[in-house]
Amino acid sequence: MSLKLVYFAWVRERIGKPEEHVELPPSVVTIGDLIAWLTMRGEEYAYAFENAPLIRAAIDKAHVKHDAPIAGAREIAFFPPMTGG
Amino acid sequence: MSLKLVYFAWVRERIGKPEEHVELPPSVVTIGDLIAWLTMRGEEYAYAFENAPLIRAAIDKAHVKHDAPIAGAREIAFFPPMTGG
Amino acid sequence: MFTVRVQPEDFDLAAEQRKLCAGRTDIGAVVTFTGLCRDERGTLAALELEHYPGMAEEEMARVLNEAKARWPLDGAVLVHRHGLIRPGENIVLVVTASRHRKAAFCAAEFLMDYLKSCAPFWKKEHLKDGTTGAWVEAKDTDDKALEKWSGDFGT
Amino acid sequence: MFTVRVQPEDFDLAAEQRKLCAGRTDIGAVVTFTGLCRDERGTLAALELEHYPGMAEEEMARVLNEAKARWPLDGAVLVHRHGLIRPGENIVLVVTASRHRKAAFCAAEFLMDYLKSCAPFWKKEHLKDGTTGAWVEAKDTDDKALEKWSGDFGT
Repeated sequence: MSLKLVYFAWVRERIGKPEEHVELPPSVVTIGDLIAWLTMRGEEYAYAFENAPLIRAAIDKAHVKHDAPIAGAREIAFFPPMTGG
Repeated sequence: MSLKLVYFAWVRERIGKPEEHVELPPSVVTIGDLIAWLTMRGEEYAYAFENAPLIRAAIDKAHVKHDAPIAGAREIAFFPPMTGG
Repeated sequence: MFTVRVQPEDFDLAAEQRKLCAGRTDIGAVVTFTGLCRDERGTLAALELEHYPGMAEEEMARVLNEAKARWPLDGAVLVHRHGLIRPGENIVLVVTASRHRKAAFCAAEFLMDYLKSCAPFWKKEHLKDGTTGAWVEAKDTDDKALEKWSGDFGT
Repeated sequence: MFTVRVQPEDFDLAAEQRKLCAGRTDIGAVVTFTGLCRDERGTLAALELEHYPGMAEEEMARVLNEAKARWPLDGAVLVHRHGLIRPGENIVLVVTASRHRKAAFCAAEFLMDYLKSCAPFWKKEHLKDGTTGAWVEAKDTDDKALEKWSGDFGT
């Protein structure tokens, strides 16, 4: 499965890039699986996701929880809790 | 006791004047007494105060209840419930 | 800055807010409320707003002090118009400024609830057919709106 | 009229309110909320507001639709700035218009509570000494503010 990932705020800073395209193995089914898979890719990802439950995710620009399935997603975003307003 | 009375909105319209000076007998002690005393003065007052509990009063520009004593008052106002804002 | 005004002329929402915030960097939230003259039935030429000069200003200052005692306000403005006001025109303005949004919101709503029920203003309808309509009647819901401020309140 | 905008430039509170009310005589209440950049410690040069383009607008439109479903709104505007914003400058604007003041107040407060917790914006501090400060942390109180909207709500 081919996917665009986008990162914001300190998640972006820790990973060191604003976006990337990834090829996922079939074992990655949910957002939680994707976080675990990314964490294995290197220190910068491990650092970004060190407190994984805190990290928010969006599939195709809609908020989702970590148990959400990613099948059919075109763009998945990871970011810290929002501080707008 | 000499006193200035002021009237607003439909209380003013029913009594037919915006203000007047009155000399009160010593038997008039509270706002309620004053309303009763005014009601005896003529049809226009009886009409203005026909639903007396509804009428609001102020002594020297501060809201008071009908049992408030009027001793020391310089100006007493009568008006319907307020509809500003 | 805390200001109370009763005036026949219109007010300038943005100017009032600018004056409150001028030169300050400690204000995080400004809430404004504008009350306008409505004409739902299409029969209204204007509302005539009568007030009790002196007492109107005093009551507005009193409720403003009450709001200052309840919430950490950095500034507030109350302006109430009197005289003839046509449909679509402004009647009343409340502006509250605070470090925090909750205080600004609560204080603005509190001020409006109290203005409605305690400030000596009365509205009379002037109709398009040239006749004078009725005095606007006070609403039960306005008195009920006060009840929520009698116990606990947000900070 | 219902509008949502994300933009780097400042907004004009009075112009937004005028547009909402133009030519109408059925609006009785307009509430505005302006969120400003604060600098309580005197050390802040600017806040940098990052956002998720596309999702920010979509989330703002979603909460606006939620507010329309809950209260009888006659119009509303949401504007959120991004980029560098200096102390004392505007960050966010909410304007709600309704027949009744209670609906306008509730909807404005609801919209701000949801914008704070759901709209994808993040604030980073730039300090006067030229260094980059921390990312602003989300507040527990912002999540708690949402709870009151989950059950009954005023109308």
